[in-house]
Amino acid sequence: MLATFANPAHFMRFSAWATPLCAVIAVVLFAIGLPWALIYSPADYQQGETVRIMYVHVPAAWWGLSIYLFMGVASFVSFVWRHALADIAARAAAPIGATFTAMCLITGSLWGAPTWGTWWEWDGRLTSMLVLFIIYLGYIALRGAVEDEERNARLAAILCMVGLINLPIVHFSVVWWSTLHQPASIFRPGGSSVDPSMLGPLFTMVAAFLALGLALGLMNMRAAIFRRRVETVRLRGANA
Amino acid sequence: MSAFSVAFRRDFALMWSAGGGVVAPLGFFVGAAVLVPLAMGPARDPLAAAGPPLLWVAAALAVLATIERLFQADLEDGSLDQMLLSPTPLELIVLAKGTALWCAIGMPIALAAAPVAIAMQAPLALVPAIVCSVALGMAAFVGAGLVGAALTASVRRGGVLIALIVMPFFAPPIIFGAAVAAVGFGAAFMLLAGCALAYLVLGAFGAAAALRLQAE
Amino acid sequence: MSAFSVAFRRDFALMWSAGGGVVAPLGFFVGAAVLVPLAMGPARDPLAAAGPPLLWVAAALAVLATIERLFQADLEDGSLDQMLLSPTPLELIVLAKGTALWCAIGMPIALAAAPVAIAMQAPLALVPAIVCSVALGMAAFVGAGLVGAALTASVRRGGVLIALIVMPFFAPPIIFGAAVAAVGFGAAFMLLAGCALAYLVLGAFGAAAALRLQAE
Amino acid sequence: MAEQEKVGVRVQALAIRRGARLLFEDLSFTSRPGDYLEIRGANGAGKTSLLRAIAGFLRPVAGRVAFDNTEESALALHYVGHLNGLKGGVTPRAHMEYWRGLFGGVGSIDGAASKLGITSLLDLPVRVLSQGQQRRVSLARLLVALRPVWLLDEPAAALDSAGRSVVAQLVSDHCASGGVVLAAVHESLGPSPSQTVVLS
Amino acid sequence: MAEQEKVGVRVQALAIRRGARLLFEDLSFTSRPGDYLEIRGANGAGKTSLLRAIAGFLRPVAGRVAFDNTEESALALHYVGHLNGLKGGVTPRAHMEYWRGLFGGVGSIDGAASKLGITSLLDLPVRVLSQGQQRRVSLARLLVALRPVWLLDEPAAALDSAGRSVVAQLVSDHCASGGVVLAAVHESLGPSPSQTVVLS
Ligand code: HEM
Ligand SMILES: Nc1ncnc2c1ncn2[C@@H]1O[C@H](COP(=O)(O)OP(=O)(O)OP(=O)(O)O)[C@@H](O)[C@H]1O
Ligand SMILES: Nc1ncnc2c1ncn2[C@@H]1O[C@H](COP(=O)(O)OP(=O)(O)OP(=O)(O)O)[C@@H](O)[C@H]1O
Ligand SMILES: [Mg+2]
Ligand SMILES: [Mg+2]
Repeated sequence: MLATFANPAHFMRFSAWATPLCAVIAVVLFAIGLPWALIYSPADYQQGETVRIMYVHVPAAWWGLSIYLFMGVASFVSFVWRHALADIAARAAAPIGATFTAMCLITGSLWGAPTWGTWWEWDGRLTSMLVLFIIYLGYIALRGAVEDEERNARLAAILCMVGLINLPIVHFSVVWWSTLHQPASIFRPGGSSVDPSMLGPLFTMVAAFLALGLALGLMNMRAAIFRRRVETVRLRGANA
Repeated sequence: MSAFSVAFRRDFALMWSAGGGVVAPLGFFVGAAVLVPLAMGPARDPLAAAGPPLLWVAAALAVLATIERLFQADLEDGSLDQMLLSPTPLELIVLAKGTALWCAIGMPIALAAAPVAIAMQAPLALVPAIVCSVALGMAAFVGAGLVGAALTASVRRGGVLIALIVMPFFAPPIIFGAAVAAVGFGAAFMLLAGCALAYLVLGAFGAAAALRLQAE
Repeated sequence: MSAFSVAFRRDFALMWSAGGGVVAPLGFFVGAAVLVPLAMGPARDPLAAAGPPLLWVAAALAVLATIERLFQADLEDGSLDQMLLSPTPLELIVLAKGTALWCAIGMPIALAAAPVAIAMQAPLALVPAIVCSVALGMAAFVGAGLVGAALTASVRRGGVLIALIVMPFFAPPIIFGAAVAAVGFGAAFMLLAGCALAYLVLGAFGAAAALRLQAE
Repeated sequence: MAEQEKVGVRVQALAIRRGARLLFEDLSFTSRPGDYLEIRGANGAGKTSLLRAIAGFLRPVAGRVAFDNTEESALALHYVGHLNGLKGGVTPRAHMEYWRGLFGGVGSIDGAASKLGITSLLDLPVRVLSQGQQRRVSLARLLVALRPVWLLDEPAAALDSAGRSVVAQLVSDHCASGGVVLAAVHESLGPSPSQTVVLS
Repeated sequence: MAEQEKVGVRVQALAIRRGARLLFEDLSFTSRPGDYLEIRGANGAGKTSLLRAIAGFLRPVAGRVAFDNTEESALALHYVGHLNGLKGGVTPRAHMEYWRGLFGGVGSIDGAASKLGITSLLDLPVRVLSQGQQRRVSLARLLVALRPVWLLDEPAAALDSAGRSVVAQLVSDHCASGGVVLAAVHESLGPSPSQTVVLS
């Protein structure tokens, strides 16, 4: 498996079928999850229908966070072992993670309007999510700004790793700073407090988001590899 | 193709790529706006009072953060000599630079002002006025920034110095802008527009005059 | 004389002269602090609430305005090659730069924080704590700034970019700093000190790693 | 450059001071259309300062520079100095287009590039080019916009022998077509100067 | 430089890529203490890249560079490249003091200055110096700190004839005292090279 990812040629062959597969899985899961979440699942006894936002909000939040962790690992691999594909993966993941984070922010504030009576509340978790979003933007901007390919990769890797170290510091300082946001209520000691009937659709959506993210990520990676090849040819021509 | 558009396209391309495209100014602005509540604490009321005006400080500082190298780079790599030798009046070339800066930084930030204003508890009704006023304000900041950048072009690491020179000129647009953020379109908005226009024109001439002295 | 002190003295001299000595950073800081009341209007209460924390935003932005050229100049004029060839570990040289920056910009600003805080209606009893915390906070900002400056050294006109990259790192020190400004010495102060230390070390290593890539 | 008006340069009793130091005074010379004039002198003699004074960047303390048939120096000059005036992230092609627009020139970019042997580099960012290649790009300015008077400050700096002979060719062609070339050099470019100004 | 250890440089099967372009591959040569080695090649051939790879700035795609009697290249090298590494606002004297501290050198500043003919400029800000004068300041680095291996990239660039002969003198002295000099040049510096590497 690792060997598959070690070498771009293998990866291209693997991703050639893996990408559409993920896409199909995503479609199927959404086909199941969306109606389940939006129609058949029960409304919350106090939040009413608005609770359905959770089925977008929570997966977006989880994957928004997890993707940055993934990028951190990938960056470490690419920095230490000069692993080209790991770098491509990190780069491909960034916009997706940023999008999920943005979705979490947007759905969150949409949700906040009815439940908290405000679009935005400067609460710990919200703020740290916003900071995460900014970290994503910084990473993307840096990748866009440095021209030299290899340097770009390694600098971005450093930024991503430093950001990873910084993330918990930010999170805890911000939470220490203030917290209004409801505490973890799904994975918490003593089992979940969310009605089990909500967990089914929730986790279907979580899986659907994962499949979608994978499909998009693989697509980005393939595009990046093609672009790199084209660029190489172009420069060869230029220097011939 | 007129020399103005040539200069504009070149500078816009340079700023766009260097700044990391539209993402960077947006991120900067949002980031600066986040620092404020972090410093003020999450309590709504003081934030609602302080927030929208502070958005102005953030916008002003986005310009400050960009202009330092505006002419310095041209001076150090010799491009300035070429601008001086061109038949096009230097004022026009400078204006092209300013316009490019406004398009590359000012417009994105003006757009970003909408969500930021909301996050800072600004009433929704005021948001359009805020966005337009920020767009105008950025033009004013750029105008003032041109002069500061030209004056300090030969000072390496003059970031703070330039800020110091320019800051006083930022006061009027900020005051008008804050007023707009409070009451929406109206007299303040007109004043802001006039201010922006005046700054851009004066800025172009002042900067050109300063640049002529920088080359020697 | 150790290479560290050599590097420190050189950089300190450069920043001192380039930044317009101690005056410019102070002016910038005070200026930024003045923009805020301007933007907020004269009303006392929101100002009292907003003022002291905003001093932190101003301090953070004073650093942002300075660091852009920190390593870029060295890269462009070839000094970086010499640093890399020196037997002294690059981390140490970077740390010297950071220390120099702190002495040239950070300390003056920390001192200026006293009058500014008072002007912004901060209770006198808190002023000492505020000054010390700003001094610590500047160290943290510098530490983060080193990384940002090193990462963007090869990006011309990266002013906004560097700010964007560095801003998330500013959040913790600002939070703690604002807390100190509210309650004086205490837990927050300890956290701030720890944060500053961590950032300086992390910054020196991160920046050195990035710089090694910049020369090629 | 038949369509180009012919312009002469008259330097009259020029004196230049840099800081506290008077580099030279009472320097006079005239170059007619078609002249190639060499400026020589040790390091620090004032060659660059002289050229920059002629270009109008530097205000002389005494004397004046006059151009026949035109009042505005800005319209008559090309200046290629120690600094190449290039942006690292921009390609040679984009630079030439910029100069053409800025100077209102009409020269062909590919023609200029092939003359200077940088055709294969036209679409690389200047940052990655070697010192000599960058110098060549900077010299391409002379060809994309026609101007009667060329001020060249060590034009052959960083060039290999092939590059030097290209410069020599450019200079003699320009003079042959009635242009004026003033070049500060440490060793001869090739074409025999119609006049040599030595600063000491 | 009797007290200075003698160091040889071995370049083994070196290959360097810039961007997509392979500049050269399988390049090998050895220079013993006392050697003066000339690197030649057209603009863009890869002279600078080679020197920077030897200095350790540039990672070669294949091959290696080894220094006898010392593992750390950092301790053995002086590099004078296209860029002078000077700060406009700082005086030559301050630069030399800085280098001496940075490299742990012991050379006399006034001695170096007089050798390079910049004594009268020691206290002017570098910004005001002429191109050639700045080059001389940058070369002074070689004298304030003794290092066995010198990597010089067009050391005579912008120098007048007097300056060139000074460089020639420095090179031959350094070799005579057992140092190694690798210089990329377009025309000979003067001293006859014990070896010439030609890149194409
Ligand atoms: C812009 C506003 C919001 C943001 C940025 C935000 C952010 C987040 C984040 C990052 C998570 C994942 C935390 C984790 O799993 O550790 C999360 C989970 C959750 N959020 Fe939000 N949220 C927002 C608004 C809301 C609102 C208004 C509600 C409902 C009143 C809400 C309810 C939940 C729930 C039920 C979870 C799942 C429980 C958990 O994972 O702990 N969120 N949100
Ligand atoms: N502010 C100043 N104070 C003192 N001397 C100055 C000042 N500015 C310039 N100079 C001197 O004026 C001269 C400038 O000469 P210029 O650059 O024209 O020399 P050049 O003939 O071009 O030399 P090169 O051949 O090295 O390019 C130098 O000797 C420099 O030291
Ligand atoms: N990223 C890149 N993509 C393509 N080509 C590159 C890249 N970076 C460098 N090059 C090429 O590699 C070569 C670098 O050569 P180098 O600077 O070593 O030349 P040189 O021999 O020193 O030339 P000169 O005599 O002009 O100094 C140039 O031909 C340049 O065009
Ligand atoms: Mg000169
Ligand atoms: Mg070279």
